[in-house]
Amino acid sequence: MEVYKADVAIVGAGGGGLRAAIAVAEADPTLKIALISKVYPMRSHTVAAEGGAAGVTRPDDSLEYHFNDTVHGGDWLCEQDVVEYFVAHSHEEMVQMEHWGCPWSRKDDGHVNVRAFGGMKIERTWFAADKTGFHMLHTLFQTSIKYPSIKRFDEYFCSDLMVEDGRCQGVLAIQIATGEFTLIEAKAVIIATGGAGRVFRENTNGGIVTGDGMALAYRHGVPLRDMEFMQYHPTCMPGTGLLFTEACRGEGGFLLNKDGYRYLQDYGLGPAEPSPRNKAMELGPRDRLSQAFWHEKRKGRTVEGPHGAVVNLDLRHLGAAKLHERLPLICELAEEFLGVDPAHTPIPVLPAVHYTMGGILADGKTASSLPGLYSVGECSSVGIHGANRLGSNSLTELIVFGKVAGVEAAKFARSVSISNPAAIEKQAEAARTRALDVVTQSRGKERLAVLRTEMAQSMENGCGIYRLESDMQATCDKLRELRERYRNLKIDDHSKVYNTEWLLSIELGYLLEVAEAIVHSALNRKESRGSHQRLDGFEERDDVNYLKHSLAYYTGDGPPRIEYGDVKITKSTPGTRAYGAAGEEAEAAEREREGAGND
Amino acid sequence: MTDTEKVIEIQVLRYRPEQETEPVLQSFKVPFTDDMSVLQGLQYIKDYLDGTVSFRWSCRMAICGSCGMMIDGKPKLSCKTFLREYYPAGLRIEALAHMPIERDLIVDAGDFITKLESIKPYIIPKEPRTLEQGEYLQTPQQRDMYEQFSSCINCMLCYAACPQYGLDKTFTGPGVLALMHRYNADSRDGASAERMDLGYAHEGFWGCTAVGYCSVVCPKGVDPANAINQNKMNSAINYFTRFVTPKGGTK
Amino acid sequence: MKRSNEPIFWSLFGAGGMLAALIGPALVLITGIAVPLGILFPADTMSYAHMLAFAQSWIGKILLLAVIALFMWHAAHRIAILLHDFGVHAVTVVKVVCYGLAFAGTVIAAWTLLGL
Amino acid sequence: MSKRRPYVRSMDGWWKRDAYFVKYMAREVTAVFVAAYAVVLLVGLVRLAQGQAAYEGWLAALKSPLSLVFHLVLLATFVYHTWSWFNIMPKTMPIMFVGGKRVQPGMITGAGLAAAVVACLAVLLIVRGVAS
Ligand SMILES: Cc1cc2nc3c(=O)[nH]c(=O)nc-3n(C[C@H](O)[C@H](O)[C@H](O)COP(=O)(O)OP(=O)(O)OC[C@H]3O[C@@H](n4cnc5c(N)ncnc54)[C@H](O)[C@@H]3O)c2cc1C
Ligand code: SF4
Ligand code: F3S
Ligand code: FES
Repeated sequence: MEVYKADVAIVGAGGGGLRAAIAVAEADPTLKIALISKVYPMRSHTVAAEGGAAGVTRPDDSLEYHFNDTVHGGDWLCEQDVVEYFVAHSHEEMVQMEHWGCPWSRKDDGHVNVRAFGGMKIERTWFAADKTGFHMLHTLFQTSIKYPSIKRFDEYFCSDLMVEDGRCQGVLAIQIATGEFTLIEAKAVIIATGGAGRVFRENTNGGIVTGDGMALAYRHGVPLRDMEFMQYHPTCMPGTGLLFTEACRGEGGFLLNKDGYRYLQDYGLGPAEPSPRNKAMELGPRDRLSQAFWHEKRKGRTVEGPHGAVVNLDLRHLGAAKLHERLPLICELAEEFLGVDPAHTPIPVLPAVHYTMGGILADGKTASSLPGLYSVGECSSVGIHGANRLGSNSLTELIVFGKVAGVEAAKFARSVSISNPAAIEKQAEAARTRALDVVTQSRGKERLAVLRTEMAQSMENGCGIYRLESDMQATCDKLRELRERYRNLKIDDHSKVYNTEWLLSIELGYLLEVAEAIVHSALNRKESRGSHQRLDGFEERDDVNYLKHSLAYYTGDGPPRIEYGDVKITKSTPGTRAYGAAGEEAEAAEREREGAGND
Repeated sequence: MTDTEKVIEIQVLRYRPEQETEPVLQSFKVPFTDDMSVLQGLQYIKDYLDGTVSFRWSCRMAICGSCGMMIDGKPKLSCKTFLREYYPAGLRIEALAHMPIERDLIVDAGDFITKLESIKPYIIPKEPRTLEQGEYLQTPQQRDMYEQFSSCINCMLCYAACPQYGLDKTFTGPGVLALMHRYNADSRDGASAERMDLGYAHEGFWGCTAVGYCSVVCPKGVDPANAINQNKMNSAINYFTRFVTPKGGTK
Repeated sequence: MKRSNEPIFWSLFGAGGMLAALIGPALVLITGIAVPLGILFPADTMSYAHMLAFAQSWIGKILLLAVIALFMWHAAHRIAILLHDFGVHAVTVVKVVCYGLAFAGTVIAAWTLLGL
Repeated sequence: MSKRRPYVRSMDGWWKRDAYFVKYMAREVTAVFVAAYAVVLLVGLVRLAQGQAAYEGWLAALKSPLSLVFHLVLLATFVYHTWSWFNIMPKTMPIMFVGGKRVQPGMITGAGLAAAVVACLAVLLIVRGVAS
């Protein structure tokens, strides 16, 4: 087996992984970095992010506002000290991206422009038309080329972590082009493998978003935190789930039911005004908007389309010129996939799974509970999203915590050495056999795609926008069954060169385990909070029992063990999440309260 | 998915290096609906007919650049090409032209990546600036000078379209030269002279004979033919004036 | 990387191409069709006397040389590429022959014009 | 060890693979006719230098039906050259703005073609003016 000796190994070359790699390279150019990705870096799913990245910029905005929007949006399940760090470092990281060449949209005076996003008090979303993630990813990738210490392993699929002497000391990867294995020894490992949206049926995620890194860390005893919180995005394409960015509403788009009525005003988000107002109506938070859709559908006020119920996203009043300047990708998607010109016809939309709020347990400095193992990006739960992520916080998370992860991993790597190379190599041999077994031991008749489809359907049934104990239990049972059947896969492909079917079956293994962590965490959380909403007697938030992070632990073949951890509160005690007019009243009351307290 | 099921014939150029000595066509019958992309057709094949068919894909929304293929002889993104356009005649899918086939619809992208790395595709600032000084000022019009060229998704369709690249692999090629121009044209950058060493060479702009097909097939409106050919004039001027204008003079 | 000498040939190619694009059709129409047929123009438009006088004037010398030489350089460049496009790999030979012929044509034209 | 065996496809006959390539080749082939015309003119010039008899022989040859047909073909290829020349013109120009608005490729081609028409007419008129 080929062995590569690195100082820091980074699994994943999306926005998070690339930013971390650059941070290591800048922290210490003598450290050898292995940057491993199962696709070429610019194919990573960061590329699909449309809307923008948050950073306090305008003089009328403040760190406190960003903090409050984030913590309230997350229904107080955020690690507040981490959020404080995050909001304080967002702007400088955005400027850093600008210095590296990111083509941010500009104002006439040459300064960077910001736009409105859901759940935000003041406009603070930096954007590059509606291809923000694309531009950030390509800027980071191209900038990374500048650093000779970054050695890329493009199209290498990571199949396991090497844990020796109680710390993470490397990864095992398959070179997809040859089917051969490479052991990458490393003194520190950063996981940056992105989310797990593909466990659901209708989703906005790319085919590669299969929770690999989460499953890898989980199998080695690191808990997955807050996995029950999956974000539904309210405006996605029926059939494919492709995203129409929140910026559509930030720019002034309306959501209409079948009567052409802006139904959000019936759900505590009003009053309906002709132009967008921050934190109200269409600019409310994602969980609320997705939930409102569900209720409209129940009331029979949605439109029936070929792919089920939809509502209309109306952009017509923005005019063709503005649409093409600010939302060109949206126009392209609508025209090519749906045959709809948004300047003349409203776009049919529905909610789809979009973002994995939970992830690998990480402290405020991205370190996991396993020494030497760090995580960043959507796979990580560093603690800023809580029960519901604020739109445009995650792109910023990639660069703020990508840098932190790089600096911390570099520090750690300098402080240790590889303890027992022979033992690691032996481990790698064993892991190699396990990975090969998926194909060589496959003698059953289960089709990969069938299992995958059943899993995704079952997750949608059990862990959708609203949840019931009986449905969740059914999904738990289904996943047990699928994990059993997974042992009897029938694999057509027994070759080595670009055997994508083999990789898909390894991914299915990851998906199934992450799915279990999600549904068991959900089943155990007997309250409603953020994106986790129950209809079976637990409709309210329960701060007494559940102002807690859920932690899912791997137990081998059995279902995960769910434990709970404390939430760090620094300055915002749990209150009511209110938006629209009610939100403004609540805020005024709070100001008064605080004012009184200060005197 | 209520319309009565239509079935389309998809021919896929197969090549499995461990099995075949040269590529062969294999035919599949795929049920489809009008909103199905060619990529979805291939996924159907892989999921239910033959798990060994290999291809790259991820985003499904024409932004990750993975899924380029020759569809009925034209380089296209399979996720934004629809089966309905080929009904009832059927369609033929092959790996992107001009690049070695690794397996089935997967080509070797290594040459493209090496070339991309060779052009210093990052800002080398004209005037360095600290983070405390904030962002560089750049007017929307200055941004427009390069924005189009920065929209390249590295899908390599233009490489499959450019016969000059097909004939001579030392040619840097349309997409990468467009990115070179993207950095040269950025008001924040000051290193065009360095990059132009390559631009001025036979492997740079001069490998292009203005076929122009690259720009026709580009799914993102990058217009690489323009990026290259507008530089020929600059290069010629620089060639004749380089001894009179001692330094740079490349912009 | 080695700087290409293309700019020399490309500039001549471009100048010839532009000249041909702008006035080529008119020239062909006059010298090859209208005058031989005796239509549109007076019968003696290209008579020996007229043309000799034209070729002896400085402006005439320059125009004739420009058209003949630049057309040739334009064509030489494209034909060299054409051969490469058709898969003739002897790049240097092709270039020497094509540009050599254009050079020869230029010399002959210039020599003749100077002698008039 | 590696089972990789990348397959390189041949480029033979590439220009027949796509209508676009055929069009490109047609554009390039116009050069042969431009060269031919330059040779015709060069011969005329040499004949001119050789004296009246020689020159008039050349003039007479131009009047032959074969020559006339040949020049008709030349005319067609020159027109195609003009059209294709200005068609790729926008690719060779930097991005331009007039009054804050991006100049569209179609406008550049249109302006080029218009210039060619004007130039040709001017040549015809001048020649006529001088000759009569
Ligand atoms: C359609 C869409 C729009 C979005 N819009 C916004 C927005 O406007 N604003 C915002 O803030 N957020 C947005 N998000 C969320 C945000 O884009 C993502 O959370 C973020 O980009 C994730 O980045 P990442 O670096 O963590 O992972 P990714 O970019 O997904 O990268 C994962 C990397 O890990 C690699 N990898 C995975 N598994 C393996 C393995 N087994 N072996 C080797 N490598 C592996 C992959 O190859 C890839 O390089 C959006 C998300 C989607 C889906
Ligand atoms: S220039 Fe266009 S066709 Fe070429 S790689 Fe970039 S996006 Fe693809
Ligand atoms: S197709 Fe090729 S030859 Fe030039 S204009 Fe485009 S790079
Ligand atoms: S799948 Fe991403 S471009 Fe087609």
